[in-house]
Amino acid sequence: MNASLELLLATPFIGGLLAFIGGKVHRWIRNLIAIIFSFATAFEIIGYYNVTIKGIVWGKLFGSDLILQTNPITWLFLFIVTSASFLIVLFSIDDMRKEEDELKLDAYYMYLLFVEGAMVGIVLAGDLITFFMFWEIMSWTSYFLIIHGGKRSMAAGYKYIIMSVIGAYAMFLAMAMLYAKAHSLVYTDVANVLLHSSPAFVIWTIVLLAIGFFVKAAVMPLHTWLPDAHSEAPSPVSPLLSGVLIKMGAYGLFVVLYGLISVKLAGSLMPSVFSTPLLLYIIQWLAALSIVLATFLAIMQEDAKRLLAYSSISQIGYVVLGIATGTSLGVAGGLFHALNHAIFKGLLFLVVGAVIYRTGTRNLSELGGLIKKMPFSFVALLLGIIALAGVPPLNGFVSKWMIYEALLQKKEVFLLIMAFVGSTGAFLYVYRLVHSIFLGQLPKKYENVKDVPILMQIPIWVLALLTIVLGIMPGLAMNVIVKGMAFFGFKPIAYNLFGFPQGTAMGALTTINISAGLAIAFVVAWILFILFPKSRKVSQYDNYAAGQVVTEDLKYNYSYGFYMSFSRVIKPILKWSIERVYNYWVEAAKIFGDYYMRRIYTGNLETYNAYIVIVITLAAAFVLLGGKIW
Amino acid sequence: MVGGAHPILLIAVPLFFVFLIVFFSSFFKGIVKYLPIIAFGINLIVIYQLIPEVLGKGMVISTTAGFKPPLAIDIVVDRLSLILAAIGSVLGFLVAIYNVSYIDEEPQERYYALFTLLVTGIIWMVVTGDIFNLFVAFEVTSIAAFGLVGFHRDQGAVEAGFKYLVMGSIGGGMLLVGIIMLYAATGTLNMVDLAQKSVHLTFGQKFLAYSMIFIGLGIEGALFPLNAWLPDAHPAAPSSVSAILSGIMTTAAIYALYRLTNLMFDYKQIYTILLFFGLLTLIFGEVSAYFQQDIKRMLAYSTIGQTGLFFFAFALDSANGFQGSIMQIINHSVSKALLFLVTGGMILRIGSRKIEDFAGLGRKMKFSSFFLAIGAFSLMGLPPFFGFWSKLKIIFAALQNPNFFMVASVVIILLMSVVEGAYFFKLLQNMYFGKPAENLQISEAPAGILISFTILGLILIFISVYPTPIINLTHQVANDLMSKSYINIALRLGGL
Amino acid sequence: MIYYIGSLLLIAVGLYAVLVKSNLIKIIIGLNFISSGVNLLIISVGYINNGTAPIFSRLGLNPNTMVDPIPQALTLTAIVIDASELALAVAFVVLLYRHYKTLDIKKIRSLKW
Amino acid sequence: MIRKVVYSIFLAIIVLSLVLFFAAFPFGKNKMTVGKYYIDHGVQQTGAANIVTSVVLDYRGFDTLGEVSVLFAAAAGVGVLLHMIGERRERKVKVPPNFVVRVGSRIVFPFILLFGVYIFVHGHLTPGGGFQGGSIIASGFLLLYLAYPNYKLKRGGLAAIEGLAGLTFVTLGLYGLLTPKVSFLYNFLPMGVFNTLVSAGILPIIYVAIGFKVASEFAGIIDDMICDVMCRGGEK
Repeated sequence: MNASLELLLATPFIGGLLAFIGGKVHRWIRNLIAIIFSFATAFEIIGYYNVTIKGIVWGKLFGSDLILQTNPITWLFLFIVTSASFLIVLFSIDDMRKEEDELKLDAYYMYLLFVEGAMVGIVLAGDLITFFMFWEIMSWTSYFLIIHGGKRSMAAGYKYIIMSVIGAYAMFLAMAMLYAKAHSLVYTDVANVLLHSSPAFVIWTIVLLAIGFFVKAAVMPLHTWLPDAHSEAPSPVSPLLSGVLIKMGAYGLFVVLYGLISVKLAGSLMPSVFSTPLLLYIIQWLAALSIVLATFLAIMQEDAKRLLAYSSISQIGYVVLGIATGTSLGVAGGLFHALNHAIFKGLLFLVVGAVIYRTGTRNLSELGGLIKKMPFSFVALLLGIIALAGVPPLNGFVSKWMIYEALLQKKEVFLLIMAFVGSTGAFLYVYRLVHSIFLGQLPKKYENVKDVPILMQIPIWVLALLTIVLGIMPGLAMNVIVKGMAFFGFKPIAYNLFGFPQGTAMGALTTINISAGLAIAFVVAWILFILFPKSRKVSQYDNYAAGQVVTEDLKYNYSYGFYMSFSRVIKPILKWSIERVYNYWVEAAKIFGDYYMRRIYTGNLETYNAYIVIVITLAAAFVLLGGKIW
Repeated sequence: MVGGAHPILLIAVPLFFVFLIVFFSSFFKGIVKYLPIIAFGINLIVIYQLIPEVLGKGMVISTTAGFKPPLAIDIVVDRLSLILAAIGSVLGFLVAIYNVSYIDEEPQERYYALFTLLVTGIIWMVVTGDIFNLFVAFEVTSIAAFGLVGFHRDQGAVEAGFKYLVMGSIGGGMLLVGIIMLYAATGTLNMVDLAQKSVHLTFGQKFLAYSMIFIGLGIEGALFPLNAWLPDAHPAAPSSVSAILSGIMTTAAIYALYRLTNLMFDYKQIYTILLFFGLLTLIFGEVSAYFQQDIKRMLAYSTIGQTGLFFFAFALDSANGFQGSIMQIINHSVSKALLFLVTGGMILRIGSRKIEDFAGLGRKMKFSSFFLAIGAFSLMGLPPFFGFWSKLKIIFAALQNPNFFMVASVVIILLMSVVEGAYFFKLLQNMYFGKPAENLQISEAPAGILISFTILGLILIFISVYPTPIINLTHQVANDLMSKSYINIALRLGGL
Repeated sequence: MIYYIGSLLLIAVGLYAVLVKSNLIKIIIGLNFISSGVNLLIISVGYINNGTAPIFSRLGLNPNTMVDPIPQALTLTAIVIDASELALAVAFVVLLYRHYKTLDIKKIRSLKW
Repeated sequence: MIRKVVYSIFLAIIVLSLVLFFAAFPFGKNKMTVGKYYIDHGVQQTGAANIVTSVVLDYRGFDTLGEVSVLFAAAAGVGVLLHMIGERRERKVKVPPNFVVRVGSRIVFPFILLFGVYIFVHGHLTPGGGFQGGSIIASGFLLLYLAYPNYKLKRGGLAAIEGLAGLTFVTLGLYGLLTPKVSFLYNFLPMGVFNTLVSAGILPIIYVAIGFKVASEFAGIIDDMICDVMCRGGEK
């Protein structure tokens, strides 16, 4: 058992290298290796279901053990990482085929598996050095994935890596401070040390670590890399980033908040608001702001992937909001939402990727009417947006319900309202998505479009199925989450396969009833629709505009400026862009640095010699004034 | 010691080959370019023989002229010198291979002689046990370097060479003044003897002598206000020479500073001042590197930054700091030499040093770009490369006793690492994903260049994935420095 | 003592020339001042009042009045090194003049930043 | 002007501090430790009458090897910098050397050579040595250059001498490792009779080698510099 944790960690890395080498032989060998190894990784984690391994030492560095460990929460994230990576590899095979440069493709699969391996490493890490090491590996490998798509993606990737590095170094600083105190970075040792540290130290540690996690998790105001990176990355990479990679931030936050310190400890260190420690309360507010603002921004996007990217910021806001509540229900909801978001956001990105694969554009105003051409994609997208909007009976509903419930219990009404606003806003932008792509009139150039190849459909269907399964049977996930949270000292919450039984403090939720009711209502509506066809069937192209006949080539679409009126209302709020602030400071720093560099390395030999003489003079003056030679 | 390893061979053999090059240059010119390879190949064998002895006993001393150390000059190889000498020999060997494909400009025989002399001088600086001999080695190194910097004889090379010469000469003069001050105070020149006899000096006297020595070695070692020659000289020199200059020459001067500081000037105040020098060097190096358009100039500024980093770590004056510093030295030497060698090959092919002209090279010169990326990653300190371990160690060492100043310094270091990341990633993504100029027809670098940087890159990969021996070794070195075992072992072995 | 002061002043004059003069030749002369000053300094460190050269050219010389031989040896080495630097510097100046058509160091500033 | 004053003040501070430093070690006072040992034991240990030579070549012979290398580096550096691409032109002078110079130099040259040789051969007995002798010989060649515009040194031969002399030095040093003392530059030859030409073991041999080396290097530098200015073809 012990060796196999290392094996689990090594599998994707070995696979990546082999895929790169295999690509030199033939591209199908490479593809096969990538599929096999990503599947193998996903397969290996089955053995760890509900297994807790306290920690095995895989190395030693500067007197601190390097540790791998696993517990059910770890398993949850392992599941997200490995299965998503496997599906994405499957999706990539066909999607990336249009890339002509084989070397780039070899590198693509290598980095894909490396990212997977790095994320497995992050999740399995039992000490901060291991965690940080794989965190950095994840940063630069995913950077190489992002910049695969041309000039604009390079700028996006650059922003991503710089912000990641800044975040990582904030973590690094916290780590080093902990190391100075604990002389070991194993979670348990660190937790012990934090228990006996001064409040200021603990708060600084959390803040610095949280900066690192927030950059990755794209919590406002550290989110600015995400919209660019997610939208400019290749289609299969976007779901990896959105679905999985930003979850690592949430995982890190969870581990730090509940693995290294506990709510109780945090509560004893600082004042509480709404029975939440102040720091957690601030994190909650940041998350809530992310939810609302990102939702508004998503509504205004013209680009399908950018829309989804902003939606990711908003949804990760729910995850962080849930995790930061500090109650069993809220944290469970947050973790569950992390899983759900991985599923439905992965699904949405893959469907959009499929659309891009066929049409070559992701501009919403250029698309439309694809429902007849790509029906499977349409159904999958529909499931995805229903889950995202948090409508029963799909999975997004359950986790959001848990988060709402947790907020309600704590009587944090403002946050609750913001979460609701985010959810309502989500209706707007997901409707936009489904309407602009699949409904409306079909532009002429897309008449020969058909559904994507089977290899690309499989991942879509698997994810679509999962949204339904987890929506009806949330107990499957709760099983893992609740057991895992017990490991972190939370009191268990009652649950069953179909939700939460009546009589507990949090109220009841039975998904099977809701689903059944919905199904019945749907069937009744359907029957009524069939029985009483009131309306007249009109061809999609049979329309007119202001008395003028619309010809075949002139499409009548509401796709551009969809929510213009709404945008006009909220634009003044969004004028103040955090990105502009960053850019301003970066520019200022550049000008400052350039100025001083030019003043120092002037090219004038006299200046250079003067430096030497000045240094000697300072030394001499130091001695003359206070050195006490005589 | 008959049959054992003689550290003196590290210097004598390459010098022999230098004169052999001169001797052959008039009638057998074809062989000249291969002689440095043989010379440093022998050096590698000597190093290999020295390893078990040095690691076992902690030190190997070789006398000259048959007299015991304070009378005659001795060659002392302890663990720290061994590391530096090994790096020097390996780089010398690899760059000698590199030269065969790289240098086609005349006068070749002089180039090879000067090159061999440069590397010899560097190794000499790190193994000598006599402070005046250190000065001589310093001058051998710098005069060979002056000539090599001007090797291309174009406008930039000559200007850079002259500026370097003026600053280097001032530095040499000041170093000599410092040495003479020590001699006047103690009447001896042997480092161990000096360390013992200089204890009766007051702090002020020592400080003055130290500041003179610091000026000399600081100019060569590129510490902040004294390093203005470096960003001119490194780009102007041929890339092979830049690799040596950046990779090991500045490091050797810094080594000498470490050694002397540790032996004779072990004061808290001095270390505190050095901390500021390290930080300033780091800041100005990295920030300036960000603004460069010329890739070699960028790398040269990056060298300044790295120097600041490991100097800062040294100035922490703790075992962890020393260890981090030496690890960073190893990392910097290997990675920066690798970067210069690779870019040298690329510049040879595309005929430009502008970073924008490197666009699209990732596809044309796959091996070169790959190793460039690896070297850059290691310098940035990204895992799993060796730079990560050393940076980890340095940061941990700096925060050993966290106070406001240390935390601020670490924040600066980390910010500068971000800047470093900024310019290296700019280079890398331009190289890999930038749009190449139309019909860019270039092939991979020539064989000699390819072989040399491939070996160096493999060494870097090896120490990255298996850093344990180096971590252990540097740990021992740090303990040596902390306990000043240099004096004790030298006394035991040398019988002063 | 005056020897110390003299040689140190020589060094200072050399440094001053290097700092202030813009003519390349004068800078080189300044460098030479520095090295001459250092050499004189070394020799003066080794001097003993009423000392003789440390050469046993005839028998009967008293070893106790001989001056310290080490500084003399060091000076010998230093002089050669200075001569080498001087030769290189002059060669550089020749080339600089060829490239820039000037001997003014303030105008030789193509490498900066 | 302010600049100059400021620099002067800086330099004054430096000089002041250094003077105060050296004041602690008064001029003319005996501060020898190792040096005393050399004076007392140098004669019997190295066999050289000139203790400075015994220090330069024996006790600190390794420094001298470095010194030789430095000089060589400078010569090679000058050679690199003033290297000429393409053909050398005949050297042209504006005013041809006059009769006195031509004839005089022809008479003086052998004596200069002889004097130089004398200086370095007697380096272990009298003041002087390889460097001094070598430079004297090189000055003889400078004289030839002045007197005869057509005069040209054979650089190939110079390089061979240079290399051979250097090789001699290093080989003598390396041979010391094979002797029972196992020490670089060990004086393995018999000391000979004190204060005669053939004494002091390897020291005279080394000085002869250094003399040749220095002479050829300085001559090479002279040749490089003169020809760079006067025989450069094409460009100015």
